[in-house]
Amino acid sequence: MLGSLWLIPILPLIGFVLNLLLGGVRARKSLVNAVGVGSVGAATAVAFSTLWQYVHQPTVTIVERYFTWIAAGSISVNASFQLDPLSAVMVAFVTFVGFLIHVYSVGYMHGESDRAYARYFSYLNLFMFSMLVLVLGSNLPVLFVGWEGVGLCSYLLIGFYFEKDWCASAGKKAFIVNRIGDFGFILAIFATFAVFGSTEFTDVFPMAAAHPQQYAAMATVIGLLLFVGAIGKSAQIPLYVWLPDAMAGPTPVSALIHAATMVTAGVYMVVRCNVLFRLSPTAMLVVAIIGGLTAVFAATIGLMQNDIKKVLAYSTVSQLGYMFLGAGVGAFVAAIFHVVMHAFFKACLFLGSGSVIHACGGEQDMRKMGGLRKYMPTTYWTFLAATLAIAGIVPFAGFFSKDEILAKAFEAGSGGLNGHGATYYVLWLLGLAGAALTAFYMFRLVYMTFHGSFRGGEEAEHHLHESPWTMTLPLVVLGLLSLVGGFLGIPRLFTGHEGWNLIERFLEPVLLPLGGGEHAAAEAAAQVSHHVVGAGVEWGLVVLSLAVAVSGILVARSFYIGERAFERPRRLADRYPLAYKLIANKYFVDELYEAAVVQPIHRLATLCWKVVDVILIDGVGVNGTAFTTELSGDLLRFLQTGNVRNYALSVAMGVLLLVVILW
Amino acid sequence: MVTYVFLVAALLAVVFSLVTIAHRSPVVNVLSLAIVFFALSAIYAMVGMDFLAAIQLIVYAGAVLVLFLFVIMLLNIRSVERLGSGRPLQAALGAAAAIAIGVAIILVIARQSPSFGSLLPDTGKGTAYSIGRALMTTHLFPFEFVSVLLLAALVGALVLARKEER
Amino acid sequence: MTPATLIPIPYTWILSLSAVLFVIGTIGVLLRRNGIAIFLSLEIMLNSANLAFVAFALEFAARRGVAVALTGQLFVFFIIGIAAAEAAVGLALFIALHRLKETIDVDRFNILRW
Amino acid sequence: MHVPHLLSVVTLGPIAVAAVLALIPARLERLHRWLALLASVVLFAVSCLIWTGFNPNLPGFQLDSGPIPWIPQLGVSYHLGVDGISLLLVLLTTLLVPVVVLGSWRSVTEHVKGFHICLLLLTSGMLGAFLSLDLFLFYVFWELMLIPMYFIIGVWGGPRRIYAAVKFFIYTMVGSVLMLVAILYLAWFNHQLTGVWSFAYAEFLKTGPQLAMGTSFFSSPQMLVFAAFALAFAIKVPMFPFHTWLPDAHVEAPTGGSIILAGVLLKLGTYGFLRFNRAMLPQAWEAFAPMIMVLAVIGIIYGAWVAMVQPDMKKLVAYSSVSHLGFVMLGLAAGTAASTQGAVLQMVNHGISTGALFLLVGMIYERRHTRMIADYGGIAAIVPVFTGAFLLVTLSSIGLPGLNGFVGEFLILAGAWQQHPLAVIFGALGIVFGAVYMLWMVQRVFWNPLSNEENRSLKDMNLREVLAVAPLLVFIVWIGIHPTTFLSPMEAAVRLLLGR
Amino acid sequence: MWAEIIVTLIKLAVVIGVLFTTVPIMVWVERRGSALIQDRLGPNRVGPWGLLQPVVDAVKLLTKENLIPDGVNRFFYVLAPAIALVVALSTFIVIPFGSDPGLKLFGHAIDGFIVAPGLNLGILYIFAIASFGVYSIVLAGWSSDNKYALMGGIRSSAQMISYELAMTVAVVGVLMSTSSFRLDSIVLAQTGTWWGFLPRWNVFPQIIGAITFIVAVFAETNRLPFDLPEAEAELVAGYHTEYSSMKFASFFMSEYINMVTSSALIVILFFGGWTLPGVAAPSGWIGAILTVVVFSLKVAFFLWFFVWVRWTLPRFRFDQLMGLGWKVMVPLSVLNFVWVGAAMALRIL
Repeated sequence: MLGSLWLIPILPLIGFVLNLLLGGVRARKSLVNAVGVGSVGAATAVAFSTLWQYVHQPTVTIVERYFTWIAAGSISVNASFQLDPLSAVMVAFVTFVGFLIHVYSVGYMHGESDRAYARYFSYLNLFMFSMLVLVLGSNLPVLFVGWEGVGLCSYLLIGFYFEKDWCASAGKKAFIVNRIGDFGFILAIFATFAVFGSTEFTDVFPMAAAHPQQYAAMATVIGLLLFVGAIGKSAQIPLYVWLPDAMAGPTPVSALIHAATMVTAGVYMVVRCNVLFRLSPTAMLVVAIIGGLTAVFAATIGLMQNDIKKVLAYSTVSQLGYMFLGAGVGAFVAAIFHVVMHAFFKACLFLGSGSVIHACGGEQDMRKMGGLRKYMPTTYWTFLAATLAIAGIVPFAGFFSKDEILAKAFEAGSGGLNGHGATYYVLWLLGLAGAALTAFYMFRLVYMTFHGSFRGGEEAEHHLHESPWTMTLPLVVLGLLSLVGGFLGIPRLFTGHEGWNLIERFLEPVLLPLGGGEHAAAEAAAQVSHHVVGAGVEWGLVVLSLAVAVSGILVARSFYIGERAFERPRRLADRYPLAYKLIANKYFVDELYEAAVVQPIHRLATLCWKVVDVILIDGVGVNGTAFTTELSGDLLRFLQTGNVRNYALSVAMGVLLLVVILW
Repeated sequence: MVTYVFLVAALLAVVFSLVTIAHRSPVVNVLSLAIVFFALSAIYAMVGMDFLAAIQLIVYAGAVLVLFLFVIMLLNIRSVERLGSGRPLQAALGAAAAIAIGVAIILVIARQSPSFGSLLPDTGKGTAYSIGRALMTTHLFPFEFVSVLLLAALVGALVLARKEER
Repeated sequence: MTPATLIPIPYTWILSLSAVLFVIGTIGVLLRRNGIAIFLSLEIMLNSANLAFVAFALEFAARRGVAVALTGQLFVFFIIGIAAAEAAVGLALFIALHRLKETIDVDRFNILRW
Repeated sequence: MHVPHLLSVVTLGPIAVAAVLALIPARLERLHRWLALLASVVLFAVSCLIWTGFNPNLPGFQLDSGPIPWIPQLGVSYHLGVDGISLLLVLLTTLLVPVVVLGSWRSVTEHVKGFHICLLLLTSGMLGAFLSLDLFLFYVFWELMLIPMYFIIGVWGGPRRIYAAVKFFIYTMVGSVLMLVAILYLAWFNHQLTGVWSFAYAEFLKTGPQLAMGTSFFSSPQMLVFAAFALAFAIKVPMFPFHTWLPDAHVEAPTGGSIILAGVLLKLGTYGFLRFNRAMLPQAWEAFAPMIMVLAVIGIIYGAWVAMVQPDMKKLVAYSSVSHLGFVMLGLAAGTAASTQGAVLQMVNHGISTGALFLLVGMIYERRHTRMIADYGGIAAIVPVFTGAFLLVTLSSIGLPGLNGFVGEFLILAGAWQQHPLAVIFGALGIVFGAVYMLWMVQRVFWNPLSNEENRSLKDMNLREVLAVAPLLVFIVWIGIHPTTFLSPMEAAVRLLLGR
Repeated sequence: MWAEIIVTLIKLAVVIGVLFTTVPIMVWVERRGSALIQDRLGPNRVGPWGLLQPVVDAVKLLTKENLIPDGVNRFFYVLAPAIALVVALSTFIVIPFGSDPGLKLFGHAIDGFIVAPGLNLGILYIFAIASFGVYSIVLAGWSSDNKYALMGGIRSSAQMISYELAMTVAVVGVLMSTSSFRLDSIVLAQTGTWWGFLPRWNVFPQIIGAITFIVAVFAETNRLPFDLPEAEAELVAGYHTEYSSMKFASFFMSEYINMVTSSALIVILFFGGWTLPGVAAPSGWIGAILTVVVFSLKVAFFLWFFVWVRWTLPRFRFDQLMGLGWKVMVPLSVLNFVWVGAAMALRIL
C-alpha cells in the first residue's frame, strides 16, 4: 500500500459521505455501523500494512505529491502526504485508538435515534479523515487543513446534543478558542512562506538546519506563532478553557478527540517543527514554561472537580502540559512517547468513565457514585491500570514516558540548556509537583467512583451493570496497552544500552542534526545530556518520582477511603477557604475571560454599530447630508413669494446686473 | 415730411404708451395702446415696410386688442388700481430698474454713429412678396414652427378658458 | 426696381424710440397690478423690440447696400405671431383665474408662494 | 463550438430576452418565470463557451467583439473583451442569475414580469461592465446596472424599501458621477497627448500613467482622477466609511436582489479598483495603497464586529460582506501576484458564499417571514438538510480549509504578508471574528433548544430550493479543493496587470 | 404737387359724395324692397314712390335732440359712432371704381379711378382699417351703460373676429392667383375669358371662396342673417340701443357705406370689377365713364342682393353663428385656397 497513502484518510472520508446519506434516509444502525466502523477499520488495516512495508524499507521520508492545491505568484502549495517515523507513529496510534473508539461508540451510542446515530458516525469518520490528513500532511497548509478539520469535527461532536444549549455553546467555544490559536498558526505559515519560500517540511527543515544562524531570528517568530496554534489546539494556558467544556460531548468523543488524538496535534506539530524550535532558545523556553505551568495549574484544578469527566479533562490538560514541557526541554521523542502512552491510558480512562456514566444512567457527579467495583469489574480493573499508568507507577506506560520527560527537564536544568538552567530546574520541580497532584486526583477519582459504597440512591443502584462487550473490549485492549505500552521506550538506564529504547531509535531521524554555529553547543547539551547526569542521579530521579507518585496515592487513600472519608478534605477547605474557593471555581479563569475579553469586545462591537455606524456615519454623515440639503431647500423656498411682479422685478434686476457686468 | 411723420408718430407712441400704463381704466389702456400700434404701423409704412404696417394693424389692433377688449367686457372690469399702488418698495425698485435699463440702452445707442437706414425700394409688389418668399424658403422652419405654436396657443386658450363642467 | 433711397432720419432715433417704449413697458409690467394692464405693457415691450428690429434692418440694409432688409422684418413677423399666441393664452389664463378668484389683480395670485 | 461575437451575445442576450418578456402579457407569470430560468441557464451555458474558448496563456484581452465606432466624434466605441480576471466574474454572474430566478420563484409574487425584466437588464449591465473595454461603454453599463437594481429594491423590497432604494441610488450616483468626470478628464488628457479622441481602455492604459503626480493631492491630476474612481468603487465595494448603504439595501432587498447585490454588484467595486485604479494610475496607486490597506483592515475587523451584534440575519450577512470585501481590498492593496489572484478568487468566493447565504436566509424568511435571529433556535432537528447546507456555506464563509473561502483568504494574506505583515496580522484577526459571528448566529438559529413553537412546523428544503443551492455548494467545494481550475486562467492576466 | 393734392381732393369729394348719396337711396331701396318682398306698399307718400322719404328721415335725425343718457362713458359714447363712420369711409379709398386709360386733369394724371393710387397694400389696407370697425361697436356697447348694448357689443366683437378670419382666408385664393394686393391689378387679372365664352372672373374657379367671402361679408357688416349685435327681438337694438339722432345716424350710415364697400370688394375680387368679358373698354373719357357705370351696376346688384337676403332669411342663433363661422366657413375658405394653390401648382390656373 506504500505509494498510495491517500487511501488511509480517504476511506474514512467515504465513510463520512455515506453516513451522511444514510442519515438522510434514516438507515438502520447496523448499516451505519458497517459503514462507520468498517471504513475506519479498513483505514486501520491499510495504515498498518503501509507501516509494515514502511519499516521494511530503507527510505526514511516518503513524500507523495497528488496535485497542486494552491498556486499563485510566489505561493505554491501541493496536496501531498508524507510518511516518516513521526507520522508513522501518529498514524499508527490514531488509526488504532480511533478504531477502538469507533467500536466502543457502537455500544455507547446505541440509544440515539437512527438519524443522530448516523450523524455521530459520519462526524467521527470525518474526524478520522481530518486527523489523518493532519498527521500525514507534508506541508504546513495541508497540516492546517487537518488541523481545522479536526477543529470542525470537535465543534460538531461537542455540540452533538445541540438541543442542549450548553453543548452548543461548548462547541462554539471550542471552535473559537481554537481559531485564536489558528490565528497564530496561519501567520506562522505565512511567515514560513516569506522566509523559506515553501512550506514543505522536506524543504524547510533541512534548509533551516543547514543555516542555523541565518534563520535563528525568524525561527523564533515562526516557532512562537506555531506554538500559539499549539496552545489553542492542545489546550495550554491561556487557551485551555475550551477543553473542560468540551466534555459536553459524548464520552467516546472526549476519549478520541479531547484526550487521545486531536489535543495532541499541538504536540505533534511542535515536534514536527522541532528544527525551528531548536533553532530558537526563546521558543523552547516559552514552550517549556507554558507546558510546565499548565501541567501544575490544570492538576490543581483537577483536585477539586467532582464531575468525573471534568477531572479527566483537566488531567488531560495537565498531561499535555508535560508533553510540551518535554518538547520545551528538547525531549521531543519523549514528548511523542508520552503522547502515545497518554493516548492509551487516557483513552482507556475516558472510555472507562464513559462506561461508568453509561452504567449510572448519565450521572457524571462522582459524589453520587462509589463502590462500582463490584458492579463493573472489567471497567474497574482496566481503569485502575490506566490510573496507575497516568500516576507513573512502574512498569505502567505512564511511568516511562513521564519519567523520561522529567529526567530530561532535570538534565536541561543541570546542563543549563540554552543558558536557562535555573528556569528548567524550576520547571522540573513543577513537573514533579504535578506528578504528585496527578497521582492524588486520579486516585481520588478511583476511590470516589469505585470504592466505598454507592451514593447514587436506591433505584439508581439497581440499574448498575457492566457495559456490553463492544465497550469493554476496547477497555481491555487499552488497559493492557497502558500496562505494557511503556516497554516501547525503555530508557538506557534500565537496560544498559540504547537499543531497547525502540521509539527513540525509531524517531531519531526526525531530529535533524543542526549545522555548526553556537547552536551546536546547545544541541550538544540537548542531545548528549544523558551523560551530563550520572547514572546515580538518574536512579535518584526515578525513585523520587515514584515516591512522589506513591505519596500522592497514599494521601488520596487517606482522604477518600475508610469511615473518615471526605472528612479531611472538608477540614482543609474550611481552613483555607480562599484557596478552596479559588480552586473549586477553576481560578475564575472563565469569568475573567468573559469580563476581560468577551464582554469588552461585545460592548465595543455594539458601540461600533449603534454609535459609529448608525449615529456617526449614517446619521451625521449620510442622512445629515440629506437633511442639510432638504433644510437649505426649505429655506430657499421663501424666496418664492409667488408674486409674479417680484419675479418680473428680479428679472429686471438681473438684466440690469448683466448690463453692469457687460459694460 | 417723413421726419415730421416720424416725430409725430413717435410722440403719439410715447404719450399713448404712457397713457396705456398709467390710466386706470382698462378700456382706455387698450384704446391708447391701439393708438400706439397705429403710430408704429405708420412708422413701418413710412420706412416702406408696408406689409408689416398692415399686419401690425390687422393682428395687433384688429385681433389682439379686440381680444383684450372682449375679455375686459367679459370680466366686466370697470376700473382698477392706480399705477404703482400697493407695494411701494416694488414700485420704487421697479421704476428705478426700468429707468436704469432705459438709460443704459440709450447710452449704448448714443455711442452708435447716427447713420441713416435705407428706405426700402418699391418693388411694385410691396415687401409682402419678398417676405412671403423668404418665409416659404429660407425661414420655412420658423414659419411652420410659429404656425404650430399658434395652433398650440389656440388649443391651450380653449382648454384654459373653457368652463370645466361639474 | 427703383434704387434704395435713404431715410432722412437716423436709425438711432428709431432705436431710441424703441428704448423709451421698452422702458415704459417695463415700468408698466413692474408697477401695474392689473393683469390685463401688465399684458398691455408686455405688448408695448414686444413692439419696442419690433421697432428695434426694424431700425436695425434699415441700418443693415444701408450699410450692406442690401436692397431689401428682410431678416429684421421676418423677426417682427414672427414676434407678432408669437405675441398673438401669447395674448390668446394669457387672456385665457386670466379668464380662468378670474373664474377662480373673481379678480385679475396679480398680487392676489400668490398661491405658488412657498 | 464557435459562436460569433460571443461576448456580445452574452452581454446583450439578456436585454433581448427582456424585450421578449416585455411582449408577453404580465398575467402569464409561470411563463415569465420559466422563460427567465431557461434564458439564464442558457446564458450560463453560453458563458461557459467563453471559458472553453479562452486561452489562459494569453495575458491580454481575448474574444474581442468590436471595436465598433459608436460616437465617432468622441472616439466612443462599442468594444467588449475578456481576460482572465473578468472571465471569472462573468462566470460568477451567469452562475448566480439562474440561482436568483429559482430563489425568487416563490418570494416574488407580484409584478413577476417586471422583476424578471429588471433582473435580465441588470444581468446585461453587470456583464457589460465586466466586459467593456471602452470606459464610456463601461460607464453606460455601470449606470444601466443601477436602475434595475433600484427598482428591484424599491418595488419588491421590504417595508423600508423606498428609503433603502433611494439611499442605494444616491450613494452610488455620488460616486459614479465623479467617476464620469474622471473618465472625461482622462479622455481629454488622452486627446491632449495623442490628439485623437478615445475612451478606449487600451489607450488610457498608455496615457493614464503619464498623468502628472503633483506634490500635494490637489495639485496632482493623477491622484485626483484616482480619487474620483476610487470613491465610486469604494462606495460600491463598499469600503469602511462608505458602507452604510449596504445593510439597508440588503435588508430591504428581496432575496434575489440581495444575491445579485452581494454576489456581483459589490465585485464591480473591487473589479474597478483592480482594472482601472490599479492598472491605469499606478503611481497614484502606490501613493494610495497604504490608505486603502488601512481602510481594508478597518473594514475587516469593523465589519466583523458589527456583524457580531446584529439581531437580523440579513444585516449580519451584509456586514460580513463588508468584512470579506475588506480582505479583497487588502489583497489588492498589497499588490503582490499572489494576493491579487487571491483577491480576484475571493471576489468569486464571496459572491458564491454570500449569495448562497442570502439565498438560504431568504428561504427561511419565506417560511417564517422573520429574519430576526431571536425568532429561531434549535431548528436543526426540524430542517436537517437546510441546516447542512447552511452550515457548509457558513464554514466556507469563515474560511475553513478545503472550502473556497480559505483559499482566497490564504492567498490574500500569504501574499500580503510578504509586503505588510502588520496589516496581515490585523486582517487575520478578522478570520477569528468571522468564526465568532457566524458560529454564534448558527448556534442561535440552528442549535439550542427549540424555543419558538412556530418553528416546529417548518418545512425542509424542497427540490427547487435544493436545485437552487446545489450549484453554489458544488462550486464552494470545488474551489476549495481544486482552486487551480480558477487560478490558472487569471494568472497571466494578473501578471500583465501588475506589470510583472 | 399741388395738382396731385387737388386731384386727390376731387376724388375724395366725388367718392364721399357718392357714398353719402348712396345711403338714402339704399334706405329707400331697402324699404321698398322689403315691402315688395313682403307684398306691401312701403313708403309712398313723400315724393314720387316715396323717393323723398329718406331725405325726410335724414332731416328728422339731424334736427333731433342730441341727448346723452346718464351713466354712460361720455367720451367713448361719442367716440364710437365717429370711429364707425371714419372706418367706413376710409376703407373706400383703395377701391378702384373704373379703368383709367391715362386721362389728365389740370395737366396731371388722374392715375386711376381710385383715391389712393399706388398703395401696394390694397386689400390688406382694407382689412387693416376694417379691423378697427370692431372698436366702434364694442365701445358703443360698452360705453352706453346698458346690458343689451353690452351684449350686442360682445356678440359683435366675437362675430367680427371670427368671420374676419374666414373672410381673409377666402381672399387669399384670389391674392394667390393674381400675385398682388393691388385691387386694380386684381381686376386687370380678370379680363378676358376662358374658352372664349366664360369670363375670367375669379368666381368661377373659386366659387367656394366667393361664397365664403360673401357670407363672411354679411357677417362683417352685421346684416341679416347675422345681425345679432342688433337683434331687435332679443337685444332691443344691440349696441346702438342707447343712441339717437346724429350719432345713431352715423352708425346707420356707416353700415350702409360698409355694404357699398363690401359689394364693391365682392365685385372686384370675384366678378371682374369694371370689366366686361370680351369687351375692351373704349378709350377716352367715355370709355372711362362706361367702366365706372359697369362697376356701379355690378355693385348695385350686390347691394340689392344684400337687401334681398335680409328680407328672405331668418336670423341665426348666436351659437349657430359661431359654429358656422368656425366649423364651416374657415374650413371652406382653407379648402378654397388649398385648391387654388394646387391648381396653380398644376398650372391649371
